[in-house]
Amino acid sequence: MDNMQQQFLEAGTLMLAGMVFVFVFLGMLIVFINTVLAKLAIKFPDPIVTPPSRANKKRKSNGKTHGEVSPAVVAAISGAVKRYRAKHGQDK
Amino acid sequence: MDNMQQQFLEAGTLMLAGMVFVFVFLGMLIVFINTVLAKLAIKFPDPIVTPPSRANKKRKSNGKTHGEVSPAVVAAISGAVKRYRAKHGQDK
Amino acid sequence: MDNMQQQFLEAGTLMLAGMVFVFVFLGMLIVFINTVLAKLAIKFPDPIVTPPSRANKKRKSNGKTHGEVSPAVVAAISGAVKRYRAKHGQDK
Amino acid sequence: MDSLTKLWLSTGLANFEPGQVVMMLVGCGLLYLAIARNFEPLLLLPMGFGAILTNIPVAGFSEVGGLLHYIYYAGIDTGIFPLIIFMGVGAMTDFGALIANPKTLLLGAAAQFGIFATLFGAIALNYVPGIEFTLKDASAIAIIGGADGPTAIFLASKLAPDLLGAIAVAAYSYMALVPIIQPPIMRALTTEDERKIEMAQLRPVTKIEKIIFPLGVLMMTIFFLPAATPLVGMFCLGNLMREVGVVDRLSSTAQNELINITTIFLGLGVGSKLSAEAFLNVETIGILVLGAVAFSIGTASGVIMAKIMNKFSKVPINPLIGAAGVSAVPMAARVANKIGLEANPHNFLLMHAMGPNVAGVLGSAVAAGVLLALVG
Amino acid sequence: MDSLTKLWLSTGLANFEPGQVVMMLVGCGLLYLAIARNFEPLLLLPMGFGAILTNIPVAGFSEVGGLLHYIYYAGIDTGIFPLIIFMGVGAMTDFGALIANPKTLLLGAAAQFGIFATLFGAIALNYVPGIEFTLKDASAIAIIGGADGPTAIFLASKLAPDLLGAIAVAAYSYMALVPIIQPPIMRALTTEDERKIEMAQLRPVTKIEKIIFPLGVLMMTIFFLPAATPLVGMFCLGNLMREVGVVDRLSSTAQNELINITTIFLGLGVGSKLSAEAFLNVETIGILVLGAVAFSIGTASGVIMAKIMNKFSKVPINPLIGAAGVSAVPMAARVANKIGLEANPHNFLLMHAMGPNVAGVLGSAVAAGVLLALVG
Amino acid sequence: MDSLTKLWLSTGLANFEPGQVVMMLVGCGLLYLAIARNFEPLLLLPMGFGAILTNIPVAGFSEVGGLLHYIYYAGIDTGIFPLIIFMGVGAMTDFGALIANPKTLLLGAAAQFGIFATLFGAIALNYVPGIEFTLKDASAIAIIGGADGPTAIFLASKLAPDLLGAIAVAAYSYMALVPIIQPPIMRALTTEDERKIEMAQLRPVTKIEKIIFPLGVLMMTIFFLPAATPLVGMFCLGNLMREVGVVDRLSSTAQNELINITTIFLGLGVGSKLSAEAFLNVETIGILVLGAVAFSIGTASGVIMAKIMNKFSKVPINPLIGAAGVSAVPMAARVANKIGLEANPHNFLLMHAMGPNVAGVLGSAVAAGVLLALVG
Ligand code: NA
Ligand code: NA
Ligand code: NA
Repeated sequence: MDNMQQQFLEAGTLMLAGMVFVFVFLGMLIVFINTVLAKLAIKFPDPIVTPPSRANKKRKSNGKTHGEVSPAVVAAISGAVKRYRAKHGQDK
Repeated sequence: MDNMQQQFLEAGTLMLAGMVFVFVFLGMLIVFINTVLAKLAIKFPDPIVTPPSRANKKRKSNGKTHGEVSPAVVAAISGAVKRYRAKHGQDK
Repeated sequence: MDNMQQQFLEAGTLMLAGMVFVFVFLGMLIVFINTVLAKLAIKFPDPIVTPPSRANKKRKSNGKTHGEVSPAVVAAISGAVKRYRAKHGQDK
Repeated sequence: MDSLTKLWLSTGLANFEPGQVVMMLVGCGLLYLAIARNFEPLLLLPMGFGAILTNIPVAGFSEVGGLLHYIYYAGIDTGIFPLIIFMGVGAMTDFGALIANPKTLLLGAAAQFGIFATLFGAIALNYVPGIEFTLKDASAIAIIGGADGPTAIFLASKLAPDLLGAIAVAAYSYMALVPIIQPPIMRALTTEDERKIEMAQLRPVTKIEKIIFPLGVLMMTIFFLPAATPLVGMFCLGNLMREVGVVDRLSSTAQNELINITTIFLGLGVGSKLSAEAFLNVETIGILVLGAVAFSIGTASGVIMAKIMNKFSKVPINPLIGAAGVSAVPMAARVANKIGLEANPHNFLLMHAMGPNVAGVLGSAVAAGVLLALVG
Repeated sequence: MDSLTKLWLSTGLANFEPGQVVMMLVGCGLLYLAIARNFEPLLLLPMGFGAILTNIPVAGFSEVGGLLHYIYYAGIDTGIFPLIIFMGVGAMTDFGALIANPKTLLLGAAAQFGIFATLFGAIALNYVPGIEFTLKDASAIAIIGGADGPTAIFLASKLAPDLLGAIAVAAYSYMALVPIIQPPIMRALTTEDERKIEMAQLRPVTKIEKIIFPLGVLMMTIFFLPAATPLVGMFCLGNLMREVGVVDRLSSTAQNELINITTIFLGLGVGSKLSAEAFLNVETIGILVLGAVAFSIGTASGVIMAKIMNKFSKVPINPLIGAAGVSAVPMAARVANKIGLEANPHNFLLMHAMGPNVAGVLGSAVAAGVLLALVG
Repeated sequence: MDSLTKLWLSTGLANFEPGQVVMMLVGCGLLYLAIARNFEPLLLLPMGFGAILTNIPVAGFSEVGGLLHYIYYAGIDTGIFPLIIFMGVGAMTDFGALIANPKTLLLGAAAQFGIFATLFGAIALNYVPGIEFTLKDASAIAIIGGADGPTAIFLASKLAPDLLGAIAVAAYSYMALVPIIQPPIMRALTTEDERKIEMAQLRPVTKIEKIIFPLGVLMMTIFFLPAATPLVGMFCLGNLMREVGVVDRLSSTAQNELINITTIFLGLGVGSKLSAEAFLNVETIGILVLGAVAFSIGTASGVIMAKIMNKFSKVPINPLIGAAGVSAVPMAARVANKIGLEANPHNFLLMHAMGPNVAGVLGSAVAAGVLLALVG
């Protein structure tokens, strides 16, 4: 029994210390986000992605209408085809 | 020579025991398939895939005619493009 | 100091031996390429890829105009979709 | 005939011990949960399979020279597999929602009460005859409340390897049961009006914030809780690789092939700890009970914390998202979203719940570090 | 000058032993077979390369501290690599054709006679001076008749590691030679009319059958032959992952990246056993002869069994599919299909031959288990 | 309170040593270079992260039982990781440009003077108090001039493991700095007219040449420099897998998942050698200086060799491509191309510079072999 009491005491201290620590730690993370990250976000904003300009749009829609596909897509698909063949064309 | 005879005897026993065992084992698998699996197949038939109904077909062909591609395909292709770039755009 | 001289001597020998060796080695590779590989290239030329014949071209352009996609591409894309789903549809 | 006798004596039938049969059924049960009930199948399937293999008589899978022996000692005893998994999870985690609404970190903190309260419960169970949990055992069990598989496995492998099998089973099962365990608690602790609360749209988060965040988390862990740095460090490495944009091929491999390979072997290795001696005892029942308690308390404390914050916050906070603080990413966030939708069909809480959800991952890694530092 | 002398003494030219030169040529031969003749290139290319590396004087690839030494002892001596490969093969195997026509299991059983008959042959070869095969050696050699690479490597690494190189070379070479070895035997043992037999279309197999099948196989192996559970277990794990549909990312990794990575290292590691002492002796010739015999007997017994079954079966069975019982998936099934088409252009046997083909994989794993249990 | 004290004593803050703080800043510096400056991010990111982890007080990442300890001893001390990387690099390398214009091998040879000249420099630095480089150390440092990461790591792990961290940092940093280090040297040593020289189009190379080339390289290495066969052998294996066309799935895995997985762990493991004792001393400064010198000398000797060859060659050779002989594939080739374009907008040197570029990889592997044979 004495031993049990002892263990409960330890568990209680652990609970207290643990919860305090968890709150303090994650609380400091809040501070970190609200100060450091916030400042960084202002100082280094994401490059503004210009809303697709007419020219851009045109190129894109052109691409689609005329069946022209960007080389990257072609490469990706042909790569996928290659992978597919590599995987399925060779046995065991 | 005596030793050889001994070894042949052992090999013979091994052959007999082995072939009997293999046949019994795979034979029991036949029984397993014909009983357990057969029952399971009846009890849990595959969900019947309805032959592509008109509505379905329409949606699909619509999809194609109008150039609408399912988001998953878009995602997959754009993923493939990303993978492609990741692999080929960075050296060594 | 004496020790240093000794070390410089060793480093010098190493430099000499090393550079000689590197040049001899890569020089022999030149010979290898100019003799063995050159002969092999003549003896086993790459199969001549016939310039895409009319028939071929037609099939290809047909494929594109009619929206027929080769089964491999379909398989690759559907594989990509599957991979995509497998990767993104299941969590942690 | 001699050969046939020898063959017979080498069969499983001639060598089965009852415990092994039962444990194989447990393994089959895990397979059933994985396959038919879709309970965290990625881990429970190999784990269930490993449980079957390790209990095969004669085969010696988990003895010196056996496959599972190598897997366990190379990957789990060393802690390598859970850490690799954690790196992959980091590479899959988007902290955007958390950075956009950092207050939700408090929800992730509150939900860890499930862990620490369970410590008490585990000690209390020592009153039950047949159960004798040391403080180390209790800590390893309590971490189930963290609802995070690799963290639980890592901590258990360090503090109570004998209980590893049962703890992993409980952790993954309850993670899979989140949609069943959480809703009643969430409904009981909230009013209809609270569940209807709509939350303001989250601000966009810049790339630099996402890059610096894992580094900040790592630095704080280094300063205040080095014991947690294996877990947090590998998690942050994965997350950093994800966000920087210059090592996409590493990030992709960490999220896919590497985590898949490791998952197969982690599952098999954990399953190898499901031996009769280690699993078939009262303690396992205790662990299962405590796990459910831990999950419930964690859920409740998350919701209550969210209610309190909603009281004092200028912007409204739907208390349902507090339940996501237990982690179980992304299931718990989906549950919050679903219950929110039931109360108010225009109430999309998913993104808001992702904040506490990923906060819960950090929270339980921190809790694990505290336990390692104080008990380990 | 001293340096140049030291450099010369460190060259291969100054240190070559004749055996090493010969073994390098053997390695080049394997590369030739792999590259130019397309003989099982996935394994024979790294194996041939490993053979070259291990025979380089001075470099010490297979001595303590050398790359191949690590690979061999970590992956092959432990049995881990062949088991991972077997898991991947399981994840690639579709048992549908076998479940649809379970009688074909008997063909897979009959073809294992190639293994057990070769046991005899191996012992008989002890009459040849210079050859001394123990029963363990004989068993490891006989398994070549199983026409299954990972099984042969696994068994040889357990029973006769010294013969591993020669056995692996023979196993993979003959597997590649299936289209040359089998047809004459198949034609000699069948009549034109038999080869023309068309078989009934296979019934569709449900998902539940495909899921439960590997579990059933595993259970039976556990009950009756635990010694085979490492092989059969990993195979069934792979197959289960394939069929359940809830762990597709694990199944895909097992079938692709994981098996590829392991294949590279398995090949290198097996190649490291191709040293002059181990390979350049009469025993290797014996092994090569016995391997060919084993394949031929296996093919013949499969065909004969199919002829017998065709006699007694209500539905017609084309005896050609019996030859596929040796495994060598899917090459042997394709051979059966091709010879069937020659006799009857409407006779598509491929799917019907897949049944005995995958049955042969199970059959040889079972045979390996029997040998391990009785001889190991 | 006792618990809080224990918790405090377990914090990093209470245990930091100054050296650890500095080394963490070094790690952060590497991360900065990787992320913001795009300096070889694939290796410098995990390396910088590893440097941070290894210097965390209390956590014991690099002590027995720690993650980085296992990674280092399993993968780097054994040489396995750099060799796997080298296999992957081989599978990514196209020797077409080199085979089409074999004379460029001489450029790759000349650039290795950067390595051997630096040997001298390293010994000379022994005059500086606090620096004491043995010939082994000097060799490991000099290899930085080879501009090849895995080669440098492999050699350093064999000859001077204590310097591994600093050598890897220098090697990868200077490789990333190639576009800054090389151009002034190239401009200083060439005239405007020389830079304008256009080169004849390369002949097409047949498949058989590409297949036999790696085998020929391997054979010559075996004959003349077995000490280089681990590096050259694995490189040639990767290249052979790439070119044969029958093992594409192995080649693809070697180029992608396998090299990615290994890169993560290689980086972490190398980072683990960045401890304060090993890095914070005058020797590190010496290494950084020597590395820059080695790169510069290598670049210069490549250019000068090209100028000499241009004098004696019938077909014109642009001296700029000589600079690519240091390797640093493909960055150095791109630099040559860029400077060529500046002088003459129609002057596309990229393909011509790929010849000396890949020759440089072979050259530095050969140089590493010479050093291993004579000093190791
Ligand atoms: Na958690
Ligand atoms: Na077989
Ligand atoms: Na170089």
